[in-house]
Amino acid sequence: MIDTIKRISGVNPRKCMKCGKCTASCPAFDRMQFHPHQFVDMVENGRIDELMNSEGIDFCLSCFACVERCPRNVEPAKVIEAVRLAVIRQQGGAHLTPDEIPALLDDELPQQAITAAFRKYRK
Amino acid sequence: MQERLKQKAIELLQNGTADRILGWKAGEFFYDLTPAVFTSKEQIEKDFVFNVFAGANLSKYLIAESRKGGKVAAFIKPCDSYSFQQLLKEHRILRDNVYVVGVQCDGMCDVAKLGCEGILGVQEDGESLTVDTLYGKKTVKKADAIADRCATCKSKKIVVFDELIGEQGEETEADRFGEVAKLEAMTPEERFDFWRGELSRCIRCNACRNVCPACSCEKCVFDNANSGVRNKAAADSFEENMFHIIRAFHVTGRCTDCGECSRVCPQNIPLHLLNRKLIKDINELYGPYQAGADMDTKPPLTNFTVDDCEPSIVHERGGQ
Amino acid sequence: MPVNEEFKPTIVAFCCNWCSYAGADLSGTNRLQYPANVKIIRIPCSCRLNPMFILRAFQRGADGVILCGCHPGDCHYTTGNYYARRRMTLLFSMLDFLGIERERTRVEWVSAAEGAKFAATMNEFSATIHKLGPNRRLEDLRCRKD
Amino acid sequence: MQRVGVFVCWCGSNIAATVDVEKVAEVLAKEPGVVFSTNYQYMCSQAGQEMIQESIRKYNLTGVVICSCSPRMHENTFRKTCEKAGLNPYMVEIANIREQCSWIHKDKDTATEKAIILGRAAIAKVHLNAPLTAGTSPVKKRALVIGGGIAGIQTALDIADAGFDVDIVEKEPTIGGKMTQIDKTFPTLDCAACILTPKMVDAAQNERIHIYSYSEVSSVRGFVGNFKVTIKKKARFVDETKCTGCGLCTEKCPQKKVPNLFNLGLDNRRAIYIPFAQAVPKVATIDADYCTMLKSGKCGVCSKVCTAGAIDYQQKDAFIEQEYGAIVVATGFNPIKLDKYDEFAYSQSPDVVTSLEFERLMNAAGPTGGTLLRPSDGQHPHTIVFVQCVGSRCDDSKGKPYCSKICCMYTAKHAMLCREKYPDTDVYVFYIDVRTPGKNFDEFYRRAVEEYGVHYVKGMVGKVVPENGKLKVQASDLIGNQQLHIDADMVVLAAAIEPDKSARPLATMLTASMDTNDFFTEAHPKLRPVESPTAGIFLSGACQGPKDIPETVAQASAAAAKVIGLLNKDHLICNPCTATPDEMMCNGCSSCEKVCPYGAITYIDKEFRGPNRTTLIRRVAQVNPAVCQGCGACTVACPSGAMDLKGFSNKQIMAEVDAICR
Repeated sequence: MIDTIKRISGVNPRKCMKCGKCTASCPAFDRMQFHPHQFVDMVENGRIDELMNSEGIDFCLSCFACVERCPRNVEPAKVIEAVRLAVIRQQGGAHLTPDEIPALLDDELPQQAITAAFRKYRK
Repeated sequence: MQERLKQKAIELLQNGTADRILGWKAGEFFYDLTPAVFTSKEQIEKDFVFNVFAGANLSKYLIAESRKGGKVAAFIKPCDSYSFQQLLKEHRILRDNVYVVGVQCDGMCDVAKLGCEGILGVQEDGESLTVDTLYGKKTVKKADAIADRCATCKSKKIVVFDELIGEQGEETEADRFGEVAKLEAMTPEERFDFWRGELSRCIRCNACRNVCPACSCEKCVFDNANSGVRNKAAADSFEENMFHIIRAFHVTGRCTDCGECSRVCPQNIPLHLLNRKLIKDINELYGPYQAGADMDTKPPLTNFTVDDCEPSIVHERGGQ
Repeated sequence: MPVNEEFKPTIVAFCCNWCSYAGADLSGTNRLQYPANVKIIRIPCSCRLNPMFILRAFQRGADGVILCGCHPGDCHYTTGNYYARRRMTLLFSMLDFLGIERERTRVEWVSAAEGAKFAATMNEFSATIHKLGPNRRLEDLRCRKD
Repeated sequence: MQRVGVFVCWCGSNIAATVDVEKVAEVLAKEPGVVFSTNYQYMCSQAGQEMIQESIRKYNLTGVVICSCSPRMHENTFRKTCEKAGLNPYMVEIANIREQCSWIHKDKDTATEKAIILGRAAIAKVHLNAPLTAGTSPVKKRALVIGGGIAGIQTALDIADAGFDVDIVEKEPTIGGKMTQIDKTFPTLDCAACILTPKMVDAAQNERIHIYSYSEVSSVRGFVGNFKVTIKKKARFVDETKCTGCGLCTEKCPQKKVPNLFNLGLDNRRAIYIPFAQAVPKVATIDADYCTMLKSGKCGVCSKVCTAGAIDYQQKDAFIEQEYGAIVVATGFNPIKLDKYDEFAYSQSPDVVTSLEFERLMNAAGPTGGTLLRPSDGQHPHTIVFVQCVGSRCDDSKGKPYCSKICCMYTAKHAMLCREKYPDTDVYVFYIDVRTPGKNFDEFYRRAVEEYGVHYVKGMVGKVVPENGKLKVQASDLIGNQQLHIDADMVVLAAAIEPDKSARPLATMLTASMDTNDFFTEAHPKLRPVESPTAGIFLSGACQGPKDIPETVAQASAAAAKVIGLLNKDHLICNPCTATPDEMMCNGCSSCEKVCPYGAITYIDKEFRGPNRTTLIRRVAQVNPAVCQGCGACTVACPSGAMDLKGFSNKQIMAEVDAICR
C-alpha cells in the first residue's frame, strides 16, 4: 500500500526534513485530524490505514500551499490526493457484479443504463 | 603567354634578380607539365613551357628552393599565391630568397575533358583549342575542357607578388560547395558507401601528400615511428580511411583549396571534397576563413571564441 | 543492424585529469553505477586528445569514444578545452561526412563536482552505443576480437 | 622491455569485496614483462609500501603498476615509495580499480574483468614510460590576498609576520568585510568592532602589507610561484595620499539621498562618503552614480571644503601589474536575495528584516544608534519572531541545498540580546533543527532558552501578512501539534548565505575549480582543506564554504601557513611531464606556439646537417620546461607529430587504447 501511495503521488516521503512549513501554511489546519507533515510521516512509516480512515483527508482543499512552500519539494498535497484515490479504489465492494443484475432489472430501465453501469463500476 | 614568361625568365636571370627560375617543362607527356628549375637562357629557350596544362602549384617547391642559397624566381598563379602566402605564414619559405612573378590565369584544362583519343598536341587559339590527334585535328571549346577545380575557381587575385604578368584579379563568387552539399544531403549509409567506393581505390601512392602545399612536413606522421600510426601502405579499409582522415585533419585551416590532391590522384579519388567539407564547416561555424589570404588572421584550429558551438552541433544541425 | 543479445560495446572515455577524471572518481565515491564496458583513459587536458587516438580506438574495436573535459571557461590550463572543442567539432563533422555514425563520438563537459552527471552521461552513451550495435564502419578486421 | 611489478591493493574490503584481487594479480602476472605480481590488504600502509620497495630491489623492477585507488589519491605516495627504493618516480603507473571499478560495479565477475583490463592498460603504458627528472622554477616572494575581510586580514597579517610582502585587494573602499557590520559575536558576546578594528589597523600599519582598497583583480596569468596579476584600482575621485579622513566633505555634500549600503540601505548617506568611522584606509570615496559634479559638472562642494586638496574629479581607473608567488582567495559571502520567499513578506513590510539588517539595527553605530526600533514607525517592538533556515536546506530549485551553518548561533545571539536589553519583549524562534556543534555553542543556546526565556518552537513559519501595523505570523508548533498565530512587531529572517558574486569570474581567471554552489573546491575535502586543486591558489574563509568567525580565522591562518611554506622555497620542483619537440621533424610552423597558454614555446634558427655535407638552417620549436605545464595542446596542433608530451606520449596513450580495446 505504501508503494501504491508513493507511485500514485510520485512523492518520496524520505525527502521530508520535518520542518513543518507545510503545516504552518495549511489553511485547513483546524479541520484536519492529521496535518500535512504528519501524513507525509505516516506514509513513510506505513500508517496508511489510519490515514485512510481519518476524517481530515476530505478537508484538504488541495490549495497546494504546502507544495508551494515546502523547501524540499516533498509535495504533501499530492500524498493526500493519492490517499483519497486509494480510498476510492478500495470501494470495490460496492461494485455491480453480473449476478446482481437480474434482480435489478425492470422493464422501465433502459438497456443503455445497464451497459453504462457496467462500464462505470467494473472497469 | 608562354613567350612573355620565357622572356621574363631570361631577363630575370640576365639582370641578376635571380640565379634560378622555377617554372614548368614537359613531362612524360606534353600535357603533363612538371615543375622544373632553370639556370640558363639556353635551358629556358629549349624546355620552358607554359600552357593550359600548367596546373602544377609551384609554391611547395620553394620550401626547399628558398633554402638553397642564392635567389630563385618563381611563377605563381593566383591559387598558387594563396598556398605561397600560407607557407610564408608558417615560416616555411624564406621570402627574401624568392622573387615572385605573379601570372594571371584563365583556368587550366583537363586533358580527359578534351574527349579525344590519341592526342599528339594541343594548340591554344583564343577561346578554342585545336587538338591534334592520331585521327586528325579537332576543335574543342576551351570552356568545355576546363578542369573542374578551375570551373569553381575561388579567386583570380594574386595575394603576394613582386611583379605581375597580366592583370590583377578579384575574388570570385563561385559556388565551391555544391558537391559537398550533395553528399551532406545523403543518408550516412549512402555517404559511407560513396566514400568506401572512392577510398577503396586508394593505392597509397602518396601523390596527394607529395603534391599538397599544406602537407609539407619535414617528416610525415605516417613515416614517424613515434607517432604510433606509422604505416607505409594501407593494408585494409581502415587504414585507407585513417590516412585520408588524418591527412584532411592535419591540413584543416591550412588547406587553401588549390585542388592539387585530386588533380594528381592516379585513381581519380575526389580528395578535395574532404578538404572542402572542412572549409565549409569552418566558414559556417567559425566565420569565413581563407587560408593564405593574409599573413595575420589566426588559423581556425589555433584560435577560438568562448561562444564557439559545441561538438554536439554535428548531431543537431540536421541533414541526414 | 541487428542488435546482438551478447553485444557488449567497448567504450573508451578520455577524461581530463582536473575535472572529468575527478568527476569520474566522485561518481565512484558516491557509488553511482555505470556500465563496466566504459574504460577511462586519463589525459592531462581535453586538448591532449589527438584525433589519432580516437581513430586508433575504433581501429582496435572500440564501439564508441567519448571525450570529457572541464566546462568551457573552467579549463585548468585556461584555454585547452576551447581548442579541443573546435578540433572535435571538425573531426566529428568529417567522420559524419564519411558516413561514420555520428552517435559513436561525443564530447561532454563534466566538472569535478559532477559525479552524477558523469555516471548519467556514461549510462546514456552506453545505451546509445548498444542501440547502434557494433562499430563496423571504422574497424580494422585484423584487430577483430573473436 | 621493462621488468614490471604489479601490486594489487584490496583497500580493505573497498576493492576486495567486488574485485577478485587474487585473480587480478594472477592474470596480470602473465602479461608481457611482468616479473612479479601480488596483492595486499593496504598497499598504501607502511607494510604495503615496504613490500613494494623490497620487490623493486629483489626483482630488479624497472616499472611498477599499482592497482588501487584513484591516482589523484595516492599517485604521489607511491611515486615517493618507489623513489626511495631507487626507482625513478615516473616509472610508476596506477590502475584506478577503486573509484572507477569496485565502487561502481556490483557484480564481482564484471568488476574483476574490468580491473584486469585497467591493469593491462597500466602495464602497457609503463612499458613505454621513461625516467623523468623534474626541473625547477624560481618563486616570487610576494603573496596576493583577494578580499579584505577578517579572513583576508588574518591571512595577510600571518604572511607578513613571517617576513613576506603581501598585497590585499579589496573591492570596497575599506577593508573589514562583513564583520564590520556585525554588532556582537557569539558565543562570547564581545563586540565585533572591538576585536576587528585593531586588526584592521595592524594590517594598515604593517610595512609588509599593502592594501589596494576599492580595487579588483582584472587578470591573472602565470602559474604557481610566478603569477602575473593586473589589479584595477577603481577611480574613487579622491587622492588617497592627500585625504586625511577628516570627513568634512561627507558632512557638506549636498547629495543626501544615497542609500547607505554599509547599513544595508536602512538609512542614507552622502554621495561622498567614508563607510564608517573606523574605516581603513580612512579615505573618502565619491559614489559616481550619485555625485552631481560627476554627473552634470555642477557642484564641486567637496572640492571647495577639502583643505587637503584631495578631491580629483578627473581620476581614472588605474591598472597595476604585480608579480606574486601565491594567491589567497578570501572573497567571502553574502546573504541571499529573498525575492523567492515572499511568503515572509520581506518585500511588503520594512519590519521584516534579514539578520544582517537586524545586526545594524542593534549596533550602536547603526542607523538607530543601537536602540532597537521598528524601521516602519520607529516604535519599540514588543513581539519579535525569528525564522531560521530561510533559503537554506532547500531543494536546488528553490534555494540553497546546504546548511548555512552560522544562523542557529547568531539567531540565539539576537534572541538573547533582545531579551537582555528589552526584557518586555516576547521572542520566538522557529527552527527546524538547532545545530550547535562548537566550543561553548550549545551552552550558549541553552542559556538563551533557560536564562533568557526565548521561546524556541520546533516548526516553520508558513506565512507572514502585514495587517494594521502588525505582522500576522502563521506558524506550526510541531511538538504541540498546533498552528500558532502570532501578532508580531518584527520578523527577522535568517537568510541563507552564498559566495560573493565576484567569486565565479575570479575562479575562471585563476582556473580554480568551484562546486555547483559557487564555493571554491578544496584540493582534498579532509586532507587539504585550504588549498585549491590549482597549484599556488589557497582558500581562506567563507569562499570555501559557510563558516563562523573562529573557523574563518583558523582557516585564514592555515592558508597563511601554506603560503609561507610555499614562499619559503627558493625554487619549485616543476612538473616533468612537459612537451618536448623532436627537432628533426619540426617544421617551425608556429602552430604549437599559437595554442600555448603559457608562452612556453619559442623558436630558434638552428643548423642541421643536410645531404652531401651541406648545412641547413631550420626554424625549430623550443619548450621552456619551467613554464610548460604539460597540457598537451601543442601536441595536437603539431601536424607532423614532432611535439610530444612526456608522461602522456602518443605511444603511451595509444598503448592504453590498445590494451583497453584488446
